[in-house]
Amino acid sequence: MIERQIELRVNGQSFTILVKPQDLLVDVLRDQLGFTGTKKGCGTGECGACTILLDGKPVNSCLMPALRARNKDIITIEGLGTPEHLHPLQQAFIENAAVQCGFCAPGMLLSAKALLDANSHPTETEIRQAISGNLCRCTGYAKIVQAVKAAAQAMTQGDGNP
Amino acid sequence: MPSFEYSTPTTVDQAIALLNQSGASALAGGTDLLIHLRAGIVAPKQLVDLSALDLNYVRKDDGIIRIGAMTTFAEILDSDVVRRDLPCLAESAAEIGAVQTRNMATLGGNLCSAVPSADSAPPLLVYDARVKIAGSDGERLVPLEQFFVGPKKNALKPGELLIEIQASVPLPRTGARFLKLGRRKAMSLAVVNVAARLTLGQDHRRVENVRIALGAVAPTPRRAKRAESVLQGSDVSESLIDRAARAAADEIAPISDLRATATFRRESSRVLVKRALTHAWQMATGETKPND
Amino acid sequence: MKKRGKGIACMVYPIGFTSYPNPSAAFVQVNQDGSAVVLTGATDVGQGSTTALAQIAAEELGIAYDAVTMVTSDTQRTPFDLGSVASRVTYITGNAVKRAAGDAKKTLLQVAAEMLDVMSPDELEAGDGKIYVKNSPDRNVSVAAVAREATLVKGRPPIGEGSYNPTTTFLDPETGHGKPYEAYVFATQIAEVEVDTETGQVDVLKIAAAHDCGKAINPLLVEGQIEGGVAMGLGYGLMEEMVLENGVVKNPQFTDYILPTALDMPLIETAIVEVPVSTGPFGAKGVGEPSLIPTAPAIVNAIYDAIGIRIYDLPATPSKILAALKEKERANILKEEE
Amino acid sequence: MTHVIGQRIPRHDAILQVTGKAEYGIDLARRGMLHAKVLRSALPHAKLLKLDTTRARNLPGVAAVITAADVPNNRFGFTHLDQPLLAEDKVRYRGDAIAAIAADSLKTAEEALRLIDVEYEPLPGIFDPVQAMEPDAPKIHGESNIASHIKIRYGDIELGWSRSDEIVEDTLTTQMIEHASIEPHAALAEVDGRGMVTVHSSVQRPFLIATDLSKILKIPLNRIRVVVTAVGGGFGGKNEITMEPYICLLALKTGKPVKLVYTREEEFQATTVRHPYIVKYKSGVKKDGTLVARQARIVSDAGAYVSWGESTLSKACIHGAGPYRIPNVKIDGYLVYTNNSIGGAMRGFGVPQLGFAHEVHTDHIAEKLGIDPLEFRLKNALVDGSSLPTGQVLESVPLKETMRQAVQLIGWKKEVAWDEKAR
Repeated sequence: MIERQIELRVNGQSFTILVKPQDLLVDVLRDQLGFTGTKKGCGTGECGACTILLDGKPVNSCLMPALRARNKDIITIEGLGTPEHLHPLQQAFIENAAVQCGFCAPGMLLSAKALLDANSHPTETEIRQAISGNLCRCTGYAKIVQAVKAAAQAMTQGDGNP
Repeated sequence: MPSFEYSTPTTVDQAIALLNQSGASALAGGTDLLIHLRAGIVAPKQLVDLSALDLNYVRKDDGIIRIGAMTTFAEILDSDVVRRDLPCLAESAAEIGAVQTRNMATLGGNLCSAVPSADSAPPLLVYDARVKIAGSDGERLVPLEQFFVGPKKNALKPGELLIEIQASVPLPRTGARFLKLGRRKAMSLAVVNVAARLTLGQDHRRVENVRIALGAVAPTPRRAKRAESVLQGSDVSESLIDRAARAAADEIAPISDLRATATFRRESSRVLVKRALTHAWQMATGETKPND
Repeated sequence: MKKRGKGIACMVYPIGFTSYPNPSAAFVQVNQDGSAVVLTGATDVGQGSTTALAQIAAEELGIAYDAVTMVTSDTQRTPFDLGSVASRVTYITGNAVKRAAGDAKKTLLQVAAEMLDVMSPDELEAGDGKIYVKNSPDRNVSVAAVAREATLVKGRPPIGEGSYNPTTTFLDPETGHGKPYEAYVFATQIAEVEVDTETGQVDVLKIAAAHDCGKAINPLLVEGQIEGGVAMGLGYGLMEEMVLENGVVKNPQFTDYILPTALDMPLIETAIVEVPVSTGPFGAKGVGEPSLIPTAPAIVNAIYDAIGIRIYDLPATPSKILAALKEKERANILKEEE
Repeated sequence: MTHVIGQRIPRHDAILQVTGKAEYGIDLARRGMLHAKVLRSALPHAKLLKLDTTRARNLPGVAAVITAADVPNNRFGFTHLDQPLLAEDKVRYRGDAIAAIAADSLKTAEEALRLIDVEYEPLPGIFDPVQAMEPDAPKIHGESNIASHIKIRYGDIELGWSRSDEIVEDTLTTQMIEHASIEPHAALAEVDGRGMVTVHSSVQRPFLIATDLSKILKIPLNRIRVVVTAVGGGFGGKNEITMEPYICLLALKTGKPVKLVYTREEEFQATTVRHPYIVKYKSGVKKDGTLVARQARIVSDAGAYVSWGESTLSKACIHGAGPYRIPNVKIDGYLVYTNNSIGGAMRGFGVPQLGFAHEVHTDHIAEKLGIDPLEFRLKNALVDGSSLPTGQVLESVPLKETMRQAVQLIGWKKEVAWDEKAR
């Protein structure tokens, strides 16, 4: 099968790469481009660890041919914030102990970001709905929900730099 | 993951030409197809990506609501037209997968999968939806009821493409409700799903028109016609709804599997039909607004 | 109809391996600037043990948490540790780290005794990055100065080693008598549920979880362990089940192996019951595994309280609950007919 | 003085986790590394008649194929040395590994898997532990399927029954559970010029992995290094060796780094699970609600190998009486081989199964006596100085305090009197 040259826009940066039709976005991001913050937990779109933002919307990158992501804006966890410049959500996840093993955190954070981008004052139920496609086996979600609430508050008070 | 070719046609005609080639398979939202590819259940030679076809839309003209086959469930949930005129479809969209799934999965894809548990099927069945199918010989309009021909089998002929879903704007004094039982509150395949629509006469009592449809309790999503006939033309009452619900439970053919027992499916179908009809009745008489 | 009920379940659970020796060891070095490196073979699998162990080392050395660097889980760089199992790390590795830190501190106190001109190291204490004379905290010297003095002047780098193995015995094979563990923890959970009597759906509304963990080294992390355990217990009680047919797993994916999502988890109220034990580091025991144990029975007992149906085989699925409700209805009708 | 103990300090590495910089097992990569795959048995119980890897070996891109003959010491196990790393003459469950492959791409490794020719002679399978205990059941190892019998005897159970006003019996069963860490098992092995074997793996017990590797590979411990990556969840599932020996052998054979990541399906089919238990409880109680006797008979489905099944059952038996003062206790636990998935370590180690059983049983007893379930527990709860059925006297027992605080958080159906003294 012929490889095709495509351009992917990830975290505001353009990459010209060769992909095969069967290459999944998650593998291209991780193996070709080195965005290993995007995790892979099931391969069937059930765990949400591979969640990325595609034109601002959370999708499972394990169910998406890389070719389909052409001309779209991709945000991975690496594009949310860095250790030097944390996004308020990342800050809140740290402070509220919303991460234990941390494997679900990248996908969880991106789902939460999409929520807060659309809804700056989410209710607890809205938060739970927004992250219900991201499985966490460690936390019981309690501290994750708390962290999203705290981040929403920080961001609307203008302390944050989203 | 097996190898295949990939094309992204920009017109329906191009897509149909590609789909007419042997081993071609249409790629809609991908939430089912990619799983099947990975598992080796299907091995197409070519994927025809439908995302550039301009089939993402919800329109209303001449009392007909037209939904492009590539409209995602997130877009359906966002549509004022759907929420106002086909609230039962919006209710089902809200119950599909989770945010990620709803951002990817499409209405056309969900219907074409023709799985017995497809959440969008019962609501569209109760709205008497039609599907517009395009092929090399032109277009045809098929009642959704005839679209599901067997478990995971639809009425598309090779090379055909479902491009649009149509439903008429319901008459006044109509109420409808979608209810689903899953094994958890998100990311759940239906154990039973039910939709019911009631349209009352001007006396607000006589059932002018009723539709009841169920999923995951038969080889395909299906209407419960005997249950409908219990209500059709009669004055609606609690006891009549009860009878209709029993009839619905009798006419389905549930199986036992990993997700539930047949007995459970039959019994909970009765309960969901009763509840959906009751809600639809209240809505039709104006006691309840959609999405209450 | 929806009916509510409450159910309770209690638990006793041990810390550490059953009978077998299960030691942990640690090395500590206090650097010349007063910071410290701790080497331990214990693995943080998400529970936060590395953070708790750093707190133990910092407390024992009297330095700040941030001044401790942890080197963990490398069989050629760190000393033996039995592993992150059996709720043992805080208690057993924690004791090893505390001993190793105490061992390094011994050197510090000896050197500081000379620097502060006191007769015996016993007159000294460490805290806030300083070593000071008990009862006259104004007489002090920084840990950094002491470490520098010890290393570069006295030629005795403040290093320490420590290990810990709980005192246990094997059980008599005929009677099962013996002392298989050194410490035990206790817990109670109460669940409140709402059951739909027509569909058998169970909605867990709230869970209260009170867990004894000795002393909580880090309450934030203890809460996290309790909440996570409750989620695993809820899955155990209501949804999770591997189904095998002739040895083949019929549900080898998350599609049909159902884990709780954020929407399935109720409000969890936690209480940390702190009764320090003499054998634990600063009184700590553990909490990792116990948090899941009472959840499933508390939910099942709450279902009984709500609808009078007792489920004897997990998970308590709507299929089972509805079948039992129908059975009960039939039995009641028969009774009335008699 | 400030205390660090008791402070609410976030995880030390959370900043790496939330920025995607924590390196988990699945993230490992080396230049020129090979990808491994493992061939699993197609049958639950069968003799291996033929195993031919020629076609797989000859596939371009395949670097090495290993079978049992390549393993220096093919047996492992904690209490029972009953498990082969790669199947020899027989397979005993669907997760049994038969061969492992290293290839230059995952796709080639997957393809090569299909080119291994295996001929089986099916043997009758046994999937129900109770049936497996029957003398004429097909045997999975040796003469009996009962791998161990654990006993606890405390007081005099017959005397207990004679002193009881009421006897309540229940049979409770628990299901098979998967750890379901969101990160699957993942590891990478590499060998340097000095022959040092280094394994980076997402595991809970590096020192156990190292000692088991040393025994299996027959390489001294100073030439084996196990480094733990960030671990994406364990819960007991990453307690023992799984994939490490395969990739070490393949790395030794090829001289190249070898990586292996299990698919989610392999996680379910081929790694350990929580044992399903069948628990028969019988308890004797006085009218006033005093527990006087408790008997439990536990049958644990071990699956095809013992793994941590005996230690799990032992912990279950020790806690089989529950957190109550009961003067007469008799507990028997049976660990039984079947051709099902292997039960291993999982969070709670047998006690979640028993905890479900004794707590539901306890509520049943309270109901029979017409006593509130909380009051019944308070009456019989362990306190400072109580003994477990092992004879061990307990020191710090704040069980009643946990009850009081739980009630404080959520309320209870009726007011109960809290005993001030018994903490």
